Amino acid sequence: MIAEDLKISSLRYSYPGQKPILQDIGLVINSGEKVGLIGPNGAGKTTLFLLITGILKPSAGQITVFEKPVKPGAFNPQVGMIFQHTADQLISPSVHEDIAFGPQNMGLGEQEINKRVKEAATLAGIQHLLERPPHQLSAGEQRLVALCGILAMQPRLLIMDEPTSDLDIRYRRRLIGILSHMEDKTLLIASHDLEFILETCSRVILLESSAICADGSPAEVMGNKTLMEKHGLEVPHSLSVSWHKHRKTIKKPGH
Amino acid sequence: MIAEDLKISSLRYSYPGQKPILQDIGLVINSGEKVGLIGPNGAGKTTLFLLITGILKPSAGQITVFEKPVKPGAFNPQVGMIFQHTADQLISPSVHEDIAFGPQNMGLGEQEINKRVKEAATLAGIQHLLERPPHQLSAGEQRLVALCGILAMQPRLLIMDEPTSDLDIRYRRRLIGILSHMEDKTLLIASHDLEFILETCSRVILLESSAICADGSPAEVMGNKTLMEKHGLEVPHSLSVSWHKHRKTIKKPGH
Amino acid sequence: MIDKGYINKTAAQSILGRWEARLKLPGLMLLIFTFAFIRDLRLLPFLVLAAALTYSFSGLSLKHLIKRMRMPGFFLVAIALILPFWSGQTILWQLGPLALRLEGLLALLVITVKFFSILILVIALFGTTTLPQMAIALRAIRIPWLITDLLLFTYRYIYQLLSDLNRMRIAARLRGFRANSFNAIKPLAFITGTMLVSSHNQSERVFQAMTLRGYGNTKQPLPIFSPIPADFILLAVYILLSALLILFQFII
Amino acid sequence: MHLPDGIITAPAIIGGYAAAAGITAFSMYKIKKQHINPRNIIPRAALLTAAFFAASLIHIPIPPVSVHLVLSGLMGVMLGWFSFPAIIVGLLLQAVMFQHGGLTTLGINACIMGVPAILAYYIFYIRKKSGQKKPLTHALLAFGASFIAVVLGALMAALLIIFATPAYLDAAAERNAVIALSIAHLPVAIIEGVFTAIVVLFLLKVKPALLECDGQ
Ligand SMILES: Nc1ncnc2c1ncn2[C@@H]1O[C@H](COP(=O)(O)OP(=O)(O)OP(=O)(O)O)[C@@H](O)[C@H]1O
Ligand SMILES: Nc1ncnc2c1ncn2[C@@H]1O[C@H](COP(=O)(O)OP(=O)(O)OP(=O)(O)O)[C@@H](O)[C@H]1O
Ligand SMILES: [Mg+2]
Ligand SMILES: [Mg+2]
Repeated sequence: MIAEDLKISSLRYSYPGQKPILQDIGLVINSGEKVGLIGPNGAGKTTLFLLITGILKPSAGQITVFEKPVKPGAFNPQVGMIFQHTADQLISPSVHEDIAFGPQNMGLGEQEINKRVKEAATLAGIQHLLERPPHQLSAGEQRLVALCGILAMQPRLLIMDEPTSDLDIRYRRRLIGILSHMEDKTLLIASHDLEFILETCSRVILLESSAICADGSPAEVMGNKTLMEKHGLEVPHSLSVSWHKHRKTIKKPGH
Repeated sequence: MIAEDLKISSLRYSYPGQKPILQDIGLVINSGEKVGLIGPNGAGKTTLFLLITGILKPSAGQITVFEKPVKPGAFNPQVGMIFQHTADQLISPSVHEDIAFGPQNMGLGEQEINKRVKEAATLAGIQHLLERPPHQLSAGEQRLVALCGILAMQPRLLIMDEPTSDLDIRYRRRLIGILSHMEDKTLLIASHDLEFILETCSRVILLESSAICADGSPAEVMGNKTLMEKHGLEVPHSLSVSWHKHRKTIKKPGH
Repeated sequence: MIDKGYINKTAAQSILGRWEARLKLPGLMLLIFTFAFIRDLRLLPFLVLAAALTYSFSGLSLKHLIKRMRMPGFFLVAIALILPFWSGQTILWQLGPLALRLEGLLALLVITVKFFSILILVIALFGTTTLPQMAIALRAIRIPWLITDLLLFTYRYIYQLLSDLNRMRIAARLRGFRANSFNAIKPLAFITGTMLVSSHNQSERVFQAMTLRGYGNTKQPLPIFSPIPADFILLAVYILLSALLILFQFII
Repeated sequence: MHLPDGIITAPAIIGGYAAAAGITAFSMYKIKKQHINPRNIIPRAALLTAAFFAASLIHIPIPPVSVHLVLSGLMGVMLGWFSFPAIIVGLLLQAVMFQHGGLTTLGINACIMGVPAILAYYIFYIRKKSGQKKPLTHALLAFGASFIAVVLGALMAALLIIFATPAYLDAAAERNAVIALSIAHLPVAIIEGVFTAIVVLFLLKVKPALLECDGQ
């Protein structure tokens, strides 16, 4: 049986004193799946992520991660999240210390921490930045540092909120390259950059008006013109034009 | 003869104590042209805009706007600029006051100011937001408010720095719609969103390693695979796939 | 800790730069306080000498010192205007009601020398110590975590907020705003308010991101304290120097 | 209103540090009572401290001169008991980054700014006691809190200059000096009061939660 990394059932959430943002959400994500989350501004994508990570507490419903219910406020190093505003995530005076921040809080030993920092930095190709202060780096470099800070905790579920905003095409490509090497991790990515979702994900979920409106393969969901336009979205160019081209673009269609 | 709205000759700029960011830049933009500025992170796009608006002073060379040399530090209401981080531009406690801020500083009368605020808000379709504090609006709404704040000053040259970052597809469309109605204004837009440039601009300039590497129609510049890949860019999908489709997409090919 | 959080290479490699911060901070602070307690005119040359020698151990250039030298502020200028004319009995020179007095003039000399000597020490201390090293040293001398954590986080955001503020002012300028009359107070207050609101929103996101990486899960241990003998020798030198100065000032 | 290094006598320096340490300890006690987990508000207090630091570089023009803001009143209003540690950190950073202020006088300067800030907090707090929600009440209290904070700070600084420096003047001259220094600060106090009132009105409209930083 495939492990259910994330299971959400009849989830409801509203910010204090407001109408519900999420209503009756049900969702199962299996181990190793790469899932893209799309939907307009304000659909509740970020809110859903904050619920999954236990930062917010559901108004109703259950969320289980790795078969254990999420405890609001508790620290779970197996779930890593990269925020939309990466700069908020970088708090230490040097890149090295910043990547080490998570492992330190996990109570790991000095040696293990250094090993993890090195590994993560090598994977992202930022070894040469380790001694620099993170807030002096460019937007693209900062995003890679934030990613390393999470990877060093060796999470099994990796959540990314709008990872490509502000990135130029070079860094966007590099990010796609790094993500496509993460066979063993479960990915959950929210983005307005549909081409990016198309290149990194094997499943797409469309969130709008507080509910999940569609869930399926990228071609099924994002290639469906009626569905996309109904929700204020557009079929990505590479899907609308040639289906064959797209089959080639997706890295692991068999997932 | 067509009026030259912007003329730059042998412009050089370096931030104090650093290598030149811009070197020997020469450029003429005619009245009514819609120009897209592309190039990787750190190419100097924002720096060029700050020079044109007179915020920075060139290390060498001339910039003339509407046939008058730019005076560093002087205020020219005919040139409007919308910043990449829109939030920096919104400082008043209500949208109405914020849009009125520029006209007030121009010394206009109360009645004229209110008229301009209304007109701008109607054009952008945000009349219903006039009494709200701008800081509570969504990213898309904030960008429209910033645009209105500039439009209310009735500039002839409109400069936008990365106008689509953080916007969902609906607001992006809406912005394209608004911009395509500005026949009388000269537009200068920097963006990593090449599809957006393709839909709004009739001329594209590629900036990299402190120089202008290409200048021509969108199809010529962005459709040139060798050129684009040499500068770490990619040919937009809608150009790479079908040239005919693209001809239809551009609003005013005759410009 | 020079602008932007870097200390330059030669400063980091200098005698002061390599001195373990947990001993350097107490050592130099002791000397700074000793300077503040000095009143004896005869000791002034030694203050200048000690400050100059310490600075020469810092690997910082004379140019750096001159750039960092601040002109004395409002209060010092006020005192410089009051002291020589109103303090003391020995009149050196008189013009109408205005009398230049010896005691006041000497007191002003003491103040000025102390001010600049301390300033030189401060520039040497902070020019060779990064803020994170400072925070560790402060924690080691039992300054409450509230202050040290606050210090580190505040420092982390200062440059960002300064550049945010700068961008906001540029944006306002492009919309014709000129801070040239008292009316400017309203937009300036709005800009400040905007900065406070956006900082607050950001702080919420920062806190969430930190929580997810286990902030508060374990107590951050102090890095291992591994001084070499030279660290203690330097400390001893500064203790001795301070002790001698105090001895001369208060006993002899 | 920062007293520099070198002019203050030894007992005042020691007294300043002792007082600052005592007030910090008491602030921590108050903060711990108001917040269940004080560590959780460090990021917020730090960002606001940094924002105040940046804002203190703003100059308000009153032609032909311009004055720069003290902000002790606004800090008290927004940070409550957190304003005292925040002011210590702000002063320390100013000394570190710009060599501005003074290191031996840090304790004294913290008291000169911090005690008025806490007073401002309690003055502004009256709005809760009276249950008034009107913007005008907020504006008046903010003005008053900030005005008094500046005047009190100037008064403390003047007294210290007279009694804790080697300036030995006769009694009448001392009294005149104190009065002169305080009066010289009146325009600053008015500007500071107006500024704080506008900021408070702004926050009331845009993000009222920011005026509730005391967790009550
Ligand atoms: N802290 C908050 N308090 C109250 N309302 C909030 C808060 N955060 C978000 N909201 C509201 O909840 C809704 C969903 O916000 P959310 O950030 O989850 O959307 P999103 O799908 O991530 O949008 P975007 O694409 O712009 O990132 C929005 O209408 C937003 O205004
Ligand atoms: N105030 C400054 N002081 C020193 N260097 C700066 C400053 N602002 C920008 N730079 C540097 O100048 C270069 C050009 O920056 P600029 O912001 O103009 O690039 P850009 O093309 O707008 O990039 P992006 O696509 O990321 O917005 C960068 O290398 C940047 O680090
Ligand atoms: Mg979001
Ligand atoms: Mg830019």
